[in-house]
Amino acid sequence: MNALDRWLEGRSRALARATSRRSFLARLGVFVLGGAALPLLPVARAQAQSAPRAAKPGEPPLDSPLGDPASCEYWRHCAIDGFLCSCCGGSQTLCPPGTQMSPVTWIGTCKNPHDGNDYIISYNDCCGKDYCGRCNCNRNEGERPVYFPQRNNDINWCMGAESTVYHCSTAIVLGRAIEE
Amino acid sequence: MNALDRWLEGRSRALARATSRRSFLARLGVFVLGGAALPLLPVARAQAQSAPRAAKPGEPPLDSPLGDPASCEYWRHCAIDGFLCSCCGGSQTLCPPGTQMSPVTWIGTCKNPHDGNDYIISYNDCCGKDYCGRCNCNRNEGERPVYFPQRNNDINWCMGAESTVYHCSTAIVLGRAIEE
Amino acid sequence: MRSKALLIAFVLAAAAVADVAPEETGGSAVTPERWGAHAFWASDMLLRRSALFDADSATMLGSVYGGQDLSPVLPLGSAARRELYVASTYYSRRTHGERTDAFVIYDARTLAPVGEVVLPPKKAANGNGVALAALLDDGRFAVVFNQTPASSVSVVDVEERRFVSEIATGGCALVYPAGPRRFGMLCLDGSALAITLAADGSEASRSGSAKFFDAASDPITEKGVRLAPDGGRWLFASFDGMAHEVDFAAQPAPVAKPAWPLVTDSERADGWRIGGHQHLAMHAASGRLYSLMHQGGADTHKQAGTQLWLYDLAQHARERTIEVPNLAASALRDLMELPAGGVLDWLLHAAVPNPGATNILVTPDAEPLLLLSTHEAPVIAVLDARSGELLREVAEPGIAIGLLVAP
Amino acid sequence: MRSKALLIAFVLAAAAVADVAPEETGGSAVTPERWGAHAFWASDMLLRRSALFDADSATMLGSVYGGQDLSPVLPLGSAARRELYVASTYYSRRTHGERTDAFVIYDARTLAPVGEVVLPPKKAANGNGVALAALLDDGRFAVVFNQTPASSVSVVDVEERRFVSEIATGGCALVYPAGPRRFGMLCLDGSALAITLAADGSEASRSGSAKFFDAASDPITEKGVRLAPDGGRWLFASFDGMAHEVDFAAQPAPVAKPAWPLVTDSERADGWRIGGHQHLAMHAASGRLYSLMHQGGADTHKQAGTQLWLYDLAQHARERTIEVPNLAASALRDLMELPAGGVLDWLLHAAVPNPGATNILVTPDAEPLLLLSTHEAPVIAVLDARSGELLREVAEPGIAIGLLVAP
Repeated sequence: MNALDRWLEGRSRALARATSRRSFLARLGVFVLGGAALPLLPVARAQAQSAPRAAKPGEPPLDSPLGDPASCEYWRHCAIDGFLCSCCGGSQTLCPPGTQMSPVTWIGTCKNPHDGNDYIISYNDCCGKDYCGRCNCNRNEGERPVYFPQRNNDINWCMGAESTVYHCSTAIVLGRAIEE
Repeated sequence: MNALDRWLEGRSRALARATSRRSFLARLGVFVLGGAALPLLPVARAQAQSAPRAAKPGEPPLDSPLGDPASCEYWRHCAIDGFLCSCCGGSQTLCPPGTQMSPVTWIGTCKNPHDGNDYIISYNDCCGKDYCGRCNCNRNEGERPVYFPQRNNDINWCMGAESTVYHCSTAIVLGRAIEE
Repeated sequence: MRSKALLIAFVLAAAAVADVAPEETGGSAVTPERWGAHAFWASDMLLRRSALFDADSATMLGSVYGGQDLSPVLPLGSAARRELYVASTYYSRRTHGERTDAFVIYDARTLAPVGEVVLPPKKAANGNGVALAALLDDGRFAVVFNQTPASSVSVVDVEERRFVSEIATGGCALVYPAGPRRFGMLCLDGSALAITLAADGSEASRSGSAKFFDAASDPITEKGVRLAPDGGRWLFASFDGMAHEVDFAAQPAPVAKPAWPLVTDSERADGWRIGGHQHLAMHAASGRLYSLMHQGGADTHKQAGTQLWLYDLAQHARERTIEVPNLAASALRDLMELPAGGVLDWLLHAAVPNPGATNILVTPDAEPLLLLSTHEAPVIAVLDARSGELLREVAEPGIAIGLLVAP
Repeated sequence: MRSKALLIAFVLAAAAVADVAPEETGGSAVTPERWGAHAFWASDMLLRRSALFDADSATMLGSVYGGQDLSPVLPLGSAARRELYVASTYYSRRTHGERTDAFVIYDARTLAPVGEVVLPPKKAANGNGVALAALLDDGRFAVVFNQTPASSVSVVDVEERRFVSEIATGGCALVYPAGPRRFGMLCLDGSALAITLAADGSEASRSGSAKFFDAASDPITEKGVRLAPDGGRWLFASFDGMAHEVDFAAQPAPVAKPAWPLVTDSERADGWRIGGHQHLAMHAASGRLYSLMHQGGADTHKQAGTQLWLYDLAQHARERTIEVPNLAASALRDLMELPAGGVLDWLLHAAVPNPGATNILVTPDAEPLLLLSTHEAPVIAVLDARSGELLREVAEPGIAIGLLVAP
């Protein structure tokens, strides 16, 4: 068991004693909170835009499955499990209209074939409407069982939203992952 | 327009003014209430039996579609629309466990190929659980639009039950229909 | 895995030098400023929602979900208020417990609930979902049909967001918008009823037409089409294929024009009939009527159509016939993840029986599209409404598609 | 129609002389006095219910529906109390509004709700649904796993029908019944935790095992099987195919036996792995273990199995291999209403790719049946658990089958 796992374990045990979910979330940090808690990342909301299907700079072209956010083969989807928000009125980074993005999430590490680099992907769920029902996708690179929450894609991460009803999942780049 | 239709129309107009559904139902009579209000028929409940798939005396044999209550071709199903309770833990005359039979219903007139006679069939809905999802069947002999409620099979007749959530439909013989 | 796990620890440092820039979380999209002339709602009986699609790009723009009732979820749209309205029945324990009927108000751009009006627990529910609620033309009052089975209408003031009153409607059912504060209903005695609301939403007046159809011998279906974006003119088709044009707004009372046949005697002799769950569509600007037709016997008024017959309404004349494409084969192809237009796709379309179409919609614009669906297969066909050419398909529109509705 | 309508008027007179006797209305069936050794629950993620089937007759006996949460509906059964328990999350407006987590109590014969216990709104929900709740062996207390993502357990007293307490469980998750008032959990640090309740349902004691697996490098899946109807012995399989037997009831603390391999080195070299959503099954009486296997690379721990490997648990020895039948072809055949065993059926089974199975269950009796299902196709295969012979199929078990559970 490496240092990180030990650290995770300790944190989990300590934090899990908190009975208030809010106070728990406030202290849980990057491993569960995903992008929402990363100080380097702006947390401004993107409320005023519609969600055109578009590739981001530095990604494979939209016309290839590896670059198409509406495709299960999209490079960011290496550890996703659910309906793709890009098929539901949202995008790889935006929830569909009327749904709320859960601040808690699980994380995957996916290789971007366009630059050959690994990126940390946050699969924030979108919540408050029932199943989208389109583009169901399940990939499990580095996925771990339920007792390893921050690496598990079965968990309903809408647990952190106003309504826990699951609609679809996004795939948001938190940043590049660098080997030591 | 014949005498019966005029009678129906008059009744509907008069009764529909009732604001209380209960008082309305109490007076609506056979055309909407189906078997539940027929004085000749016992209204004792059949709570203590399970529901084996069985043909009744005077029907085609169980091994023919015309005699199989789990078949859409069952002779009683000539005006049914919904999931067959015989496929859901109930039978042609019993609701599945845990569901409540609605006292209001629509009526069909179906020919029993076994004796060549026409029978009045009451398609009481079973209510209080979500869609059964098995043996969906839609036949429309003598079926009429929504403004002719007692002959319409689109209406959710669970309107008369404790919970209006629709589960499946039965096909109950009220009696033989005789030409003048 | 160890290295993978370790990677995470360096995300903060990494973010600064990422090739794909770190992205915001927490954002939700909104629907486009203008939905476009080819946007449409497709309801789903199983997901209990209506999804908004753009027929040009065949993409989903968003969705609105309803309660637990049987009826398809049909959002009423207020362009002026940029709101959507969905009347639904809810239970405290989803399928049982305490019942609440609510008229839920959604923001039309964010598709988020922004308010609700609690209704009397009498909301009508049925599997076809046609004409169960309407927003009247002046945009102030909505009416929700009740059937317990006693018929009545609940009136909602969408401006003040309050329930106004319940109006008993006797032997008449369903609600068809027919003017600024007027709606029409169809009656068991073969007549049409029109009810006009006062400024406060209470009943101001009602008037009935003469009998123009026979509910027992040749009833008209509920699936009528409005002949103009506003006003009281609606067209209904009878089981035997007679077209009945009704003006709910006529004074002093609703009037029905003489009925005309959608099928000639020879066509009727060949067994051609109307049928389906949403078997009529109207393109008001060009005065063109679309009718789903099939060959069948009596009591097949819900049977899927194999052809679409296109009429010039003014001339009462049939202009064109459009064959219904095989939606089951297309859905199976999508299910099996086979490429469209491939050999296997061709084989499927040759092998799988064509279920026809149960639902149709024509977009109201100058270059109208014709949308086709069937309860049998989860796919929606997009055709050129004038040529009948199949342009594209919307894959995975849902699980059990109900009605197709223009916003 | 006139004559048809008139017929009705004479129903009363007719009833007396009817050939098919007039029948009662208002009745509801109950489940059989004994459900039989081959009864099983099949959950449905879309209908949000579990349906009770009899595998001998391939008929449905009844159903229990849950709330709005993502997890499959898994009824806990109390033979002593003849009750079923379903923990669910509900919203006042189905998908939004006020949240209520409730532990709903059903009569096991009538399948009607007879009571409920409101829980803290923290109930865990996930797509696999394994080990989210348990009724402990003495039948008095049920435990419901919470994950917010903080881990805790809600304790319910089913006799007094009240919520007892919430127990924080640190870095450990899920609940596995392990004794009269004991349950086990799996922990991120690779250990097992056992918690024992006092007579009042509060926590009496807890103890943890030594680390016996590595959550990062070779985790065990949540989909363990209990090795006996009671007691603390469970078996879990790791991603790489190591079988870990844990005794949550061992004193003074849970103990794991040395792990043994489900795959030989040569089989591993050929890429054989465990996989699926419910990939293990146990027949306790005969000491036989069933494991869904497929050939695949790393991270395929949820992939459907193409074969079932049958082991003698005592010998740690593989005895038999069972090929998984093509459930997709069978479902398509049913969908297209083709006869089973016909030429087209044969063609479908030849043409349609076999999706394998994701879920398995073995009945506990002396003549056990093996049940197979996949998320890909709505059909359940019934096999002889010893010979592997396909006996029959349950058609239309639902829409999106989740877990198979013994009552």
